Amino acid sequence: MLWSLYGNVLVQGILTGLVYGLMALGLSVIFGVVRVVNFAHGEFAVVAMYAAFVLFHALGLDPFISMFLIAAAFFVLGYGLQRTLINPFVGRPDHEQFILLVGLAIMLVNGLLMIFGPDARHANLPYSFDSWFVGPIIVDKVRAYAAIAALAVSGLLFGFFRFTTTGVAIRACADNLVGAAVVGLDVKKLYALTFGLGLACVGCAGALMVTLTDATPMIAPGLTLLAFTIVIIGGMGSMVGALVGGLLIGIVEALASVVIAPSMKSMVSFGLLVLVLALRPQGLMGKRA
Amino acid sequence: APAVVKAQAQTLKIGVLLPRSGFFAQAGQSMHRGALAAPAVLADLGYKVELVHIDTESNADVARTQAERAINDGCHVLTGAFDSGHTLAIAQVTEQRQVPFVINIAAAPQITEQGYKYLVRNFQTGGQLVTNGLRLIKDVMDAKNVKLETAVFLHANDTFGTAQRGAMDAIYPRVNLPIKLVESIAYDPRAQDLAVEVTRIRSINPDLIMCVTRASDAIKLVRDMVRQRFEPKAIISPGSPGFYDEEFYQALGPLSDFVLFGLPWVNPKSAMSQAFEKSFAKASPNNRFAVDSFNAGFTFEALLIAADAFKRAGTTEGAKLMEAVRATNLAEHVMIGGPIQFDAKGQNPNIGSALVQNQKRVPTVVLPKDVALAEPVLPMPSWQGRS
Amino acid sequence: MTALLEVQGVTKRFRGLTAVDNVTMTVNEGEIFAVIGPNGAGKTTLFNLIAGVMKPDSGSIRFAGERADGVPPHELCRRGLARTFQIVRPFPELTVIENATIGAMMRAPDVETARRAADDVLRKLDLFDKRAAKAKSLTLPDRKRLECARALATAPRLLLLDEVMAGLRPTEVDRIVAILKDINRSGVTIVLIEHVMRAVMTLAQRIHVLHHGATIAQGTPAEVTRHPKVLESYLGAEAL
Amino acid sequence: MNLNPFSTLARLVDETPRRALVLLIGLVAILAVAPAVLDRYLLSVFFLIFWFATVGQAWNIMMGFCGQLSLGHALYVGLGGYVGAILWVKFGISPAIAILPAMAVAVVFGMAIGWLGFRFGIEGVYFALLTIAFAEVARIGFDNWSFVGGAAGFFMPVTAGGGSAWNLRGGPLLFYYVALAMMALAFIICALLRRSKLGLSWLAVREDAEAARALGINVFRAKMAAVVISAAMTAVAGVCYAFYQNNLFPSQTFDMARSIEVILAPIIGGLGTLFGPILGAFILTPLGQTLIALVEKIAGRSIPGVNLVFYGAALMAIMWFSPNGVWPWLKKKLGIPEERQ
Amino acid sequence: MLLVHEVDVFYGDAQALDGVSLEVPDRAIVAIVGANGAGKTSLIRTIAGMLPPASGTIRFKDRDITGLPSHEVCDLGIGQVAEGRQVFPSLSVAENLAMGAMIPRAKPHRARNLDRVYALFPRLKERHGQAAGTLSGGEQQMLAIGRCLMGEPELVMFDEPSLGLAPAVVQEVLRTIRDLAAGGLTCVLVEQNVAVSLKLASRAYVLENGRVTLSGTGEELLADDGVRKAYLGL
Ligand SMILES: Nc1ncnc2c1ncn2[C@@H]1O[C@H](COP(=O)(O)OP(=O)(O)OP(=O)(O)O)[C@@H](O)[C@H]1O
Ligand SMILES: Nc1ncnc2c1ncn2[C@@H]1O[C@H](COP(=O)(O)OP(=O)(O)OP(=O)(O)O)[C@@H](O)[C@H]1O
Ligand SMILES: CC(C)C[C@H](N)C(=O)O
Ligand SMILES: [Mg+2]
Ligand SMILES: [Mg+2]
Repeated sequence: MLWSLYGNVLVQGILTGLVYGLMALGLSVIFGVVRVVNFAHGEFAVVAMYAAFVLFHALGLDPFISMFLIAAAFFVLGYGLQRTLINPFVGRPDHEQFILLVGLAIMLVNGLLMIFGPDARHANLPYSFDSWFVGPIIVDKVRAYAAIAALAVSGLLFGFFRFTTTGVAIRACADNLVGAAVVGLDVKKLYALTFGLGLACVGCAGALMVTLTDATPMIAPGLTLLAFTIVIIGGMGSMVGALVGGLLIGIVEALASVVIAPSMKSMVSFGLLVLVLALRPQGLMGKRA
Repeated sequence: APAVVKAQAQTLKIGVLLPRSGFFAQAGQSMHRGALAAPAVLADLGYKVELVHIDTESNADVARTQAERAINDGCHVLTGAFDSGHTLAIAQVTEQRQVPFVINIAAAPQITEQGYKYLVRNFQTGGQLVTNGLRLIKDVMDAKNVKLETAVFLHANDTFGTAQRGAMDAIYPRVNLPIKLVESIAYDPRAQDLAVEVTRIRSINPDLIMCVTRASDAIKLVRDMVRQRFEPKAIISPGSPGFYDEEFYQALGPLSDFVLFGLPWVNPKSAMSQAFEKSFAKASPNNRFAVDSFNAGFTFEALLIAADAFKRAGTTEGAKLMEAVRATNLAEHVMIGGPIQFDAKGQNPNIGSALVQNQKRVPTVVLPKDVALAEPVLPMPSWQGRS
Repeated sequence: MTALLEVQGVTKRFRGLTAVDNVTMTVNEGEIFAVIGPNGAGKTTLFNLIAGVMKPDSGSIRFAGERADGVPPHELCRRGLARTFQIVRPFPELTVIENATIGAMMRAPDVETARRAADDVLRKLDLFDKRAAKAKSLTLPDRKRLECARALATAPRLLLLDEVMAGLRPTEVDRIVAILKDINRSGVTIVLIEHVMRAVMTLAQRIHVLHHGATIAQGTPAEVTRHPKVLESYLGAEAL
Repeated sequence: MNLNPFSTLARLVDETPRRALVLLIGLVAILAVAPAVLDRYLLSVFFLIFWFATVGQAWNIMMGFCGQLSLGHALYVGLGGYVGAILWVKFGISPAIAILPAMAVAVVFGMAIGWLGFRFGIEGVYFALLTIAFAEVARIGFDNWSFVGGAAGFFMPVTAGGGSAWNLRGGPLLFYYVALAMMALAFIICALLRRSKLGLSWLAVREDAEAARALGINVFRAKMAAVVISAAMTAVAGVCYAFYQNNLFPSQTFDMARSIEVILAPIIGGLGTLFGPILGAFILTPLGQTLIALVEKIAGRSIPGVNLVFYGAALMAIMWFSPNGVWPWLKKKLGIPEERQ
Repeated sequence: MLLVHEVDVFYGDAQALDGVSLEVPDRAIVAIVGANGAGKTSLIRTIAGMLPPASGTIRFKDRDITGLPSHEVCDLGIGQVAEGRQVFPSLSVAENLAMGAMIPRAKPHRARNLDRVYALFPRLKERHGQAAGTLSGGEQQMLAIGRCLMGEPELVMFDEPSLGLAPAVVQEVLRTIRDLAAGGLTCVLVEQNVAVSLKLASRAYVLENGRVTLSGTGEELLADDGVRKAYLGL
């Protein structure tokens, strides 16, 4: 009985953690390359949730499909944002970026409130409530799909960075900015591409999340904080780190709910954060500075 | 110099401070719809009021400064504010400026225990909510002759949820419910889902889940229960929001049916509430009255209390007006319960609770019998095969 | 003469690379000592070890008779060891006087005294007129002198100068040479890293030559310049 | 620090640029008599301005002077507030005395954060996250700590009209002056610190920690001092706030949103400057209030959220056009020189 | 081929270049010598479009390239072997080389150039899968040169290619440069190793404090007393 409880909780933690990991991946990619800390990250995730919600209700598009559209749109959005708004702030002190993006975050949250109102929104798929029962383990269908999709998208992104020359060029920028300029890489364009990719990740993650949980404008700051926690635990700029961090947070929070108390679970993840900062400040997968 | 109150004003100007954006926006906008529908009804009843709608942004600082501004702008009475913290922030102002403050919704018992002289509350305290909620659980078990042997209490670990937990801990042992309370679980109100919590409850497998949730949490709770095929005999809230909000019905469809909640509720058989319903339909054609009736109803009553006091006092002068507010005795009103009256602390002790059940996506009063519109369904039918 | 600084068999490795390789040297109280060597020979690293920025992997360092390896830089500074950075690091947003005052603060009871001490040092280094300018707006020669001034303001017994003359015009080099001599006369021992041989030759009483982290020669300027290894590896890459 | 406060104060006056001084004295004089014409609404707005200026000033010590980005100052606000409130409600201790233990508790937490952060070389965004983590842990801790009411909140009995000023029991006028005094005091403390040895070490650490170390500055100690002083000042403001609101809720006092609110003013005003936090508070609080009223006027009955959209846009615009903050820009406009030496 | 005219460059308020003019003829090796911080690197970065000049003009093959962004300058055929090598440490050798050929002019000739580079530096071929950060200093310098050649440059600016290399390796690197020049590549060579670079160069400039103080053929400067004193320690 007890182990089936732990087993179930563990499975939930892993599946949810992967989706969070995908969201955090976007943040990590942007930070790792552009060195801009996207303090409006959770807000973008919520915008994506609403986008998926709208596409679902207006066109009947399953978020697992509309996620591609949203990712594309977010890519364009990210590209444009970086080119116009963010670029002048590259290389500027953290606090200046912070205010800029906090301003943006406030606008996004309240814009969503004006347009959609405060009610929680959700995409109810025909299989939203289905589950598989594997022995004593229950696996939610959507949660599993979302986790698989998150893994697939992350895999695509890894592939992009490993095997395409543009991907390698972006890594090159992150690795050595002077070197990138020396060989004639168009750094601004690659930055914009990166920001676009980062937002595309959030876009996908948001679309997936709307199948799991409900969108309200107010959850955004919490998601931003969550993404930051994950990324710092995993290692800022490390892509594997983001997924590992997401998994870890998912698992740790889930187990903490059972072992300690549900109301204390985020305390445990902050505890983990502090521990990581003290013992391995570059994050679990981060490179030593 | 502070605005000199024109003592012989013809209409009563009421500042309605509600959290229409920010954290409590969902409830705030629901209450706001009540405020929008109120003036027409009050006019028909011969009351003259002018409302000033103010958004507290779910921020105590804003609530407080805007309360000051509202009084500056000539508001004679304030009403609001849903969250107990914001309510108290406003109470600081009204107390000092000697302007009556009629609380529409806020449950923290301390509000009427701290000695404020310029506020009254036409809402149940947390303790009353729990007491009435538990009594209704007993009633429905008797009425349907269903035995519920074990229960788990699940509550959000936020201001309201924790207050209710406290009340529960104090009251439950005294009410002699024949249900064993196996465990009380507090969940993180900022959590994205309640899957783990449900898994844990499922492993306990109680007959009854009692819960104190917030609007969007109730969805998560039910959704994860369905996904895990966990079917307790009953889900009953002893007095909390969540199960009656539009988003709950939208998100869950047929799965939103048959949960029960014991709350003060609109009396469907009162003439005034029927008039209010009509006005509401006109003012907010896209919203269902049944769904908003809790928030809207109490907001309406707060305005009614103020308007009535003004009529009796014949002045907008704070102290006199407050005197009249305290002397309120309104037999005819919209919510279930006895006449609206206030005790020495400013608390209305006569508010009744109803047991409401979602039936066909409509919150339907099922107990007490005299106001019920339908029979309660218990135990809860399986999640499967609903329509 | 007493030894002020004793470096005993010090080695420092970075991953695979041995940046400083078993270096032993002694600097006497009151002398001007130079460390030379090609780019990347390990000179700056040696300074970092002496100044406490890094810890040697093996070997020991003693300053004024006390153990100095593993002692943090601020503590060494208190004991009388000051250094400049090869890549100048003034506090860019602060004014020249603030920069120097910060240097003087350690020995001063209050800011006012520190400021007066700083003024003296600035005068000595011809920076007094620019005292109100922000450090980031200075030209390179000024910044190099500010770097010196700041180190000097700590009233050190031993001054470590990392290429303070690099990039200066011959006239400016001469000016600094004169200033350094002056400082040395007032009792400050100086160790300098320098590529500008003209300055090294006129200033240094003894020279230590590093190459690939290791000592290849040691002695008076005259001895060192005649040393075949030095000629080959440093001066005489001409032999191509 | 062996400062003779009077001579230092005299020198401070002496060294502050003439126009800035005139501006300052004028401002203080006007604010001191202003309540004669201010209505209660404006008094309450000014309270917020002063309060945010004070906390902003305290935060500025850490970030503006010492370069350590804290995004968790709500922690110190909350700790100060809770200590003050608990001592008053449960033991009847006046807030005038309670500020000492309030500061002490905040300092202990500040030192814990500082020790972790600075010993292990955690910097920038990482340090910021560490501070957030502490604030959040405190929030959750207080949420679950039933002795002080947990998440249900901690309530202080109301004594409207009665009570003495010493116990911070009074109306907005009292709080207006208390907050004004806090703001003025915070300004003077910061001005003195800025010119002290400690202050100069902070600047050195902010600019280049490595170089500072080489000049004999104990960087760890300097950073610790910044956290400690900043935490203590913030805790005092926290006590004041608790008595102003008469109740405390962990979800509000320790909220991340509050931490963010606190740092807006000093950055918008001008990071690392003495006038920045004040100017920032004088811009942002009224801006928020004006937008509420303005949107209400223009849009008839207000649409929830519009004013905040504009507020966010304003933040972005200010950063866009004046990334160093408004004060450095204004200073140039007013012809105030950098600093007289 | 390259004409720099009266260029001023600032870092913030500090001036790094002050009215610098110079000329690089086709197929020549031009040396620029000067002490640390004289502005040599700044000059190269300005030509490469990485630093905006405050005034002055830069022409390449009769085209005004002043103020063009660096990737466009690169695409015109101005390559650079930067100070400190600037390889991408976590990328493999092959990936590093691929990055050299990202500019449009080089893309079509990628395979051919890669063969050439591997022929020039067989060591790189052996190490193609290794992360560049783990290469030895000399290997990294080879990689930097190879990466630059991947971009089909007509003019290559070398910034202290011998920095931090063992004498034997220095010789090898310098020999490579000489061979490349002999093969028709125009070279700008910045070296602290003054004696060597002057010997290689057909024309040389002395930079001091951001100003050109002396210019002439390599031999002329090598014979100049001031130069001998200041830079050769003789
Ligand atoms: N922190 C470090 N990590 C890794 N390698 C380092 C580090 N510091 C120095 N090195 C390496 O150690 C070697 C010696 O460097 P150092 O700076 O001591 O040389 P130097 O003699 O001062 O040269 P220069 O004359 O160019 O200043 C170089 O190869 C350098 O790259
Ligand atoms: N990013 C920068 N910011 C500010 N000043 C700089 C910057 N880069 C270089 N400088 C300054 O500009 C001047 C010229 O530097 P540059 O690097 O061009 O010299 P260099 O001749 O290449 O020196 P080296 O021989 O050391 O490589 C120096 O004073 C240097 O300190
Ligand atoms: C019943 C609830 C709507 C009460 C409200 N949330 C409060 O804080 O008191
Ligand atoms: Mg060096
Ligand atoms: Mg250079």
